Amino acid sequence: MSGKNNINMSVKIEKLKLKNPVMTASGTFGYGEEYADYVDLNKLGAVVVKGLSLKPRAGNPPPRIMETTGGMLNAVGLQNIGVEAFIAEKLPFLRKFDTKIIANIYGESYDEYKKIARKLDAAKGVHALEINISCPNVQKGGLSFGADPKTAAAVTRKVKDATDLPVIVKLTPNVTDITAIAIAVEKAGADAISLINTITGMSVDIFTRKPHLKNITGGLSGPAIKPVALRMVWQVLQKVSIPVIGIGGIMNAEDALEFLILGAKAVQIGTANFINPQATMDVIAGIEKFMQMSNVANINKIIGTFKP
Amino acid sequence: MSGKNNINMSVKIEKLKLKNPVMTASGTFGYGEEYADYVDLNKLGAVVVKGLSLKPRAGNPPPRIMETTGGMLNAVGLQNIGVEAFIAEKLPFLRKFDTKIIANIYGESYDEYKKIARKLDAAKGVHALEINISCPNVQKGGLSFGADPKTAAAVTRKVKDATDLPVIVKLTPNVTDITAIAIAVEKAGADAISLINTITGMSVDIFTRKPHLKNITGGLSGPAIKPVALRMVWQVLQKVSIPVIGIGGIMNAEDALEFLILGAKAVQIGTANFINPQATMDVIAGIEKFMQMSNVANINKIIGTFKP
Amino acid sequence: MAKNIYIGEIFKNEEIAQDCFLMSVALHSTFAEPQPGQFVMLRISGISEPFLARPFSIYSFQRETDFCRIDLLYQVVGKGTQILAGLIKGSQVEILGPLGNGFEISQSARNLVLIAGGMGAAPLSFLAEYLDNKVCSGSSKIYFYLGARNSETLIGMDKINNLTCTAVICTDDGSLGEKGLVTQILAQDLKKYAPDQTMIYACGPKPMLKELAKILQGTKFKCQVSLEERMACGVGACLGCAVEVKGKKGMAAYKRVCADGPVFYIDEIAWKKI
Amino acid sequence: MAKNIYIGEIFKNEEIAQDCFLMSVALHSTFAEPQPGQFVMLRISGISEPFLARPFSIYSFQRETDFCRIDLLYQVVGKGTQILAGLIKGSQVEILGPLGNGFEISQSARNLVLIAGGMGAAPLSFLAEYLDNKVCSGSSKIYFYLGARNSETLIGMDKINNLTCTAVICTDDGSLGEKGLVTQILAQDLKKYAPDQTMIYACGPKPMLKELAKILQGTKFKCQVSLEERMACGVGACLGCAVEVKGKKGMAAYKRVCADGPVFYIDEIAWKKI
Ligand SMILES: Cc1cc2nc3c(=O)[nH]c(=O)nc-3n(C[C@H](O)[C@H](O)[C@H](O)COP(=O)(O)OP(=O)(O)OC[C@H]3O[C@@H](n4cnc5c(N)ncnc54)[C@H](O)[C@@H]3O)c2cc1C
Ligand SMILES: Cc1cc2nc3c(=O)[nH]c(=O)nc-3n(C[C@H](O)[C@H](O)[C@H](O)COP(=O)(O)OP(=O)(O)OC[C@H]3O[C@@H](n4cnc5c(N)ncnc54)[C@H](O)[C@@H]3O)c2cc1C
Ligand SMILES: Cc1cc2nc3c(=O)[nH]c(=O)nc-3n(C[C@H](O)[C@H](O)[C@H](O)COP(=O)(O)O)c2cc1C
Ligand SMILES: Cc1cc2nc3c(=O)[nH]c(=O)nc-3n(C[C@H](O)[C@H](O)[C@H](O)COP(=O)(O)O)c2cc1C
Ligand code: FES
Ligand code: FES
Repeated sequence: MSGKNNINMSVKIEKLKLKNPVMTASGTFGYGEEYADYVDLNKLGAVVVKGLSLKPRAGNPPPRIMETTGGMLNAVGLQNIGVEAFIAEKLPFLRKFDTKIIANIYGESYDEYKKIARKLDAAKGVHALEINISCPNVQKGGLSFGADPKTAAAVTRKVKDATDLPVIVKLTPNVTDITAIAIAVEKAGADAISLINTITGMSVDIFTRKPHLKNITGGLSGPAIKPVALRMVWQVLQKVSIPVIGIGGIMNAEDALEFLILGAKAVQIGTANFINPQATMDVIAGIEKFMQMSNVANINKIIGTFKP
Repeated sequence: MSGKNNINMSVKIEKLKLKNPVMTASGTFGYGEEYADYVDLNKLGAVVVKGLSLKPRAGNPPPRIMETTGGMLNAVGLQNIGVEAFIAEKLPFLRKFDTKIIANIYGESYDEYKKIARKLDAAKGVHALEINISCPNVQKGGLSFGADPKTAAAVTRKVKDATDLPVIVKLTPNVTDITAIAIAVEKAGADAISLINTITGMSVDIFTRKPHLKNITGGLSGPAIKPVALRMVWQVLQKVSIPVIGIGGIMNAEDALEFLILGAKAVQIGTANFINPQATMDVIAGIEKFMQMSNVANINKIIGTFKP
Repeated sequence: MAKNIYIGEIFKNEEIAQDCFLMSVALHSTFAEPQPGQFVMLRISGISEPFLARPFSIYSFQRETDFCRIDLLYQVVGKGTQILAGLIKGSQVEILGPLGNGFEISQSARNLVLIAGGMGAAPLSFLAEYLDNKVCSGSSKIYFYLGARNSETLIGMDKINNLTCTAVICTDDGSLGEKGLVTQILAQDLKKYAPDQTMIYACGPKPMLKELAKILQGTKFKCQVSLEERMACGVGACLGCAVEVKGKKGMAAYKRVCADGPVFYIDEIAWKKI
Repeated sequence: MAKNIYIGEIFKNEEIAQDCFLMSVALHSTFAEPQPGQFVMLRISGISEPFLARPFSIYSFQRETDFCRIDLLYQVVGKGTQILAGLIKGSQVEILGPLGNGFEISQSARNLVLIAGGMGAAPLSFLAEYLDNKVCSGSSKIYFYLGARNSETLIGMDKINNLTCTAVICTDDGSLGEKGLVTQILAQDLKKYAPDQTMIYACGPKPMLKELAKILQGTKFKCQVSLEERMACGVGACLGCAVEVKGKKGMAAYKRVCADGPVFYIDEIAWKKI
């Protein structure tokens, strides 16, 4: 991408240098291989893999997904093969590509987070960790780690202590004040913040009187949530100085540019992959076109040009 | 509606008896008169009027609205004619109809809430108050009253003390734990709870690099937020025993039935009025049809039939 | 309780100038007679994108034996109009209207001066037609200033050619008619008209109307302008379409373009804030 | 990196039985040859409702000189299929596929027993055609059990009539063929087939497949079933389309219908949980 027409799309998230600001969002791109037939992974800024836990997890019973207006609900329940199987079975494939690999991780206790981080730190080919703090804190009665600045900061610190890899903390939008959480994780040493994870929602089958999801509630994603994601990214940008990665409802280059203009250093594409397996490629090409149209050669001259 | 085919759609929100569970949502139906040419107001369960403040308010500068996927952002800024002009100029018209009139109110201090409630209590023709606690608490540095169980409860108590009218407290969804707020206002004497108000969002014009709304952020409404509204209604229903009124993204009878099946005693139709001025009438007719199809003569046999 | 949404069927949707489409819609004959300056809210039936209806001025209205026909002129500027432009004959649209307050028709002014920039030609050519048919006598005359970026984007000529009026065409690049902004040309002509015997009607992009306000400031000319603002309801309920008017003691005050307008007297608007 | 979304043009979209439509789509000739049991994800181009693509089994596939044609049979059951049914000739759809693992073709079984309920006829009649053309010799024979609620909703007969197979038609109300559920009729016939010389292929509503699993439990019959589950990606990435399989030590374990299926051996599935 870069080079052609002198367009430079590379961005830096602290130590992490990306060839362009477009990543995949965790849980929407499998372990990379599922989309390798559709997307040239070499062209991506980074691949963020499905959330990894210490042990394999079976996930929730079906139905796990439901369409909503402009979005979808999912209650996959963090099904994954576990960090060890990931390192043994999935990482070798991913290492072959000239892109950054970001491992999304989550645990049910501080200890679990620490252990996963250590294992990935030791594995070759992982360039950064993204900590999912939206999941229930079993020690704290099931409230999510990300719902409270204190627990969010504590998880961040544990993971930072366990690894030298850059640590991105992924925030949940299901909070009263996103900036309090952002400030707390920045102070705890986060190298970057990504947001937003899904917003909790549900839907009801009026004929059977049952929830559409077996789990009753699920996470809402897709363009329906984009305005909320933009607002939270904007609020956080005003309060922290570490890089912010924008996520939520990005379907095309215009959507991605909204986040970049606000000041996000990079973006992640989630649900859009399901609608169009080449969404990431289309976003990269669209940003490049926009830069040409606007006569801007360096993406960093677009990032943060918002005029409130 | 009721009577025909022996279908009984009347519901009770404590002392407030409605001929059917369908109300208009505040701010989306003006003072009733704007839609009186399109809708037979007599057929509505209740009319909830645009939020009233103590003094008239000019509102925010334009642009105030923007379309998003499956929804819209608004930053009207609570423009209204003030409670006195409402009583003098709008209430006489509304009194002519055989429906319940619910005044939505908001203040920037406890004292303002109290004063507005007193004035409406003294006016003839208002059947209930709905308190909007999503607005900034000027005394508390601008955080919304509804963001904290303590301030939410305090507002509720002030208003309850100032009026004998049933008091519905309308909750903001921009919180970590909606049930904590719901429990607090129930304890503080709320007769019912309505939810949700809009979710804060924003959007960016990538060509001008400016926000689409002059106010930068605005409230997201419409079908995009329905899954979040359903989730919060469901969470609150498990924690309180006062009636709950469901609001958020209801476009048709099916949507309304999702809330009723969960256990909401009534629903409010907001943004849908803009898309279809007769949305309320269509929802009422659709619920009736559903009841006929399901062989249920009394709406209360539908309410709360959710099988989680 | 008489009013309702009308389901209309498109029987023409053609590009008549660059990025400018003429859409003809057949509606049930109970659709009320629109006044020049009134508008409709239009949505595509059955789909949720675009989500909100879009406002368009009425360009023409015709009663046929068992239906009526409404014509709209629209420019493709964003997502909604892009999707509209793709609609084929037979597609159904939902139409709410006629809405808003049209132009106040002056029965006495000798000079009826119409100024249209770009898509402003849509309501103003409807107005010109109306004035020509119903108002104009020997003593009152229509002067139509019509501006566009260039000859390719100029619209409204077909109607104007059939009217008894003095038409002044201006293009920014001089590719047709006079070269210059329509406001510049009008400013030069202004002295020809006696303020107390003249009514000015204007519609066009905000910068044009703002310029017009400047030109007319301090004069005694009466001028009605039709404004545009993003809308949700179109009927005065949402307060989304606010325009700032001159408030008391310098306080901000807003009116609703849809229900208080879209036509306003030009001196009512707080142009400095726009 | 070879795969892509294909833009297809609808050239037929007709109701062929009650609430059941046949859609023919023309695709670029590079579209890969599908195997019976594979499916496609289909969306309407350019609009955001329905939001997610919907999975449909391939009913027919034909290579023409400069394009290929794919046929789908679908039943209107909800919002997505309702909107699909309204599409007219010339509309564009986005097609991802062919996806998933089709039926494993038995080269040795003498009895190829196909059981289809309702829309299950779509993949199974494609399979029957394939078996008839490519596999069947004098020694192997196709037995096709086709069930439906009644004669109006029965589909797939046109294809079956052109094949060399023994067709057994059953309707719940007896309005055509035998009266009864297709599984009941099969259960009666089962003793006719030698388990080690038989391959059973089935597709239909969950209750039918569940019943079939019960009937075959304890027998030595090999049976492949094609399952359905709500899908988002169709390629194995979202983990949305989970089906519970028999896990180790009674632990829950899920497979992806899209990427691990949609065809599974019947004894792999945890029917008790379904
Ligand atoms: C009373 C009234 C009458 C109108 N008559 C006509 C007409 O006859 N012909 C015509 O082409 N257009 C007319 N407009 C403008 C028309 O409504 C907008 O161009 C249209 O809504 C844009 O929709 P979109 O989805 O394509 O653009 P969007 O993607 O929504 O926006 C594209 C650009 O258009 C601007 N815009 C959006 N909506 C409006 C609006 N309501 N008014 C002004 N600017 C807007 C946006 O700010 C943005 O810059 C009228 C507007 C009003 C209020
Ligand atoms: C591999 C596969 C092949 C299929 N082949 C065909 C086919 O050839 N013909 C055909 O008519 N249908 C087929 N289906 C089912 C088809 O995908 C659904 O009927 C369709 O997605 C419903 O969309 P809707 O928006 O109309 O329904 P919705 O409004 O989404 O739902 C209506 C009802 O259908 C159920 N449903 C929704 N999606 C699915 C799904 N993917 N699988 C099963 N039930 C679902 C819902 O739970 C609900 O009860 C197939 C499904 C799969 C997974
Ligand atoms: C099916 C699905 C699975 C997801 N799994 C994860 C996950 O394992 N870890 C995580 O941090 N986020 C997960 N997410 C959240 C996404 O990464 C992303 O934050 C969210 O979907 C919003 O972006 P979008 O609107 O572009 O999809 C998942 C989302 C979806 C739709
Ligand atoms: C334009 C607009 C103005 C609103 N004004 C108010 C208000 O004054 N007071 C209030 O409590 N809620 C207000 N709301 C929120 C609605 O009453 C409702 O809670 C919200 O829009 C969600 O419902 P909906 O998705 O059906 O629109 C407003 C919403 C909109 C769209
Ligand atoms: S568009 Fe709703 S008040 Fe004007
Ligand atoms: S549909 Fe996404 S994994 Fe099967």
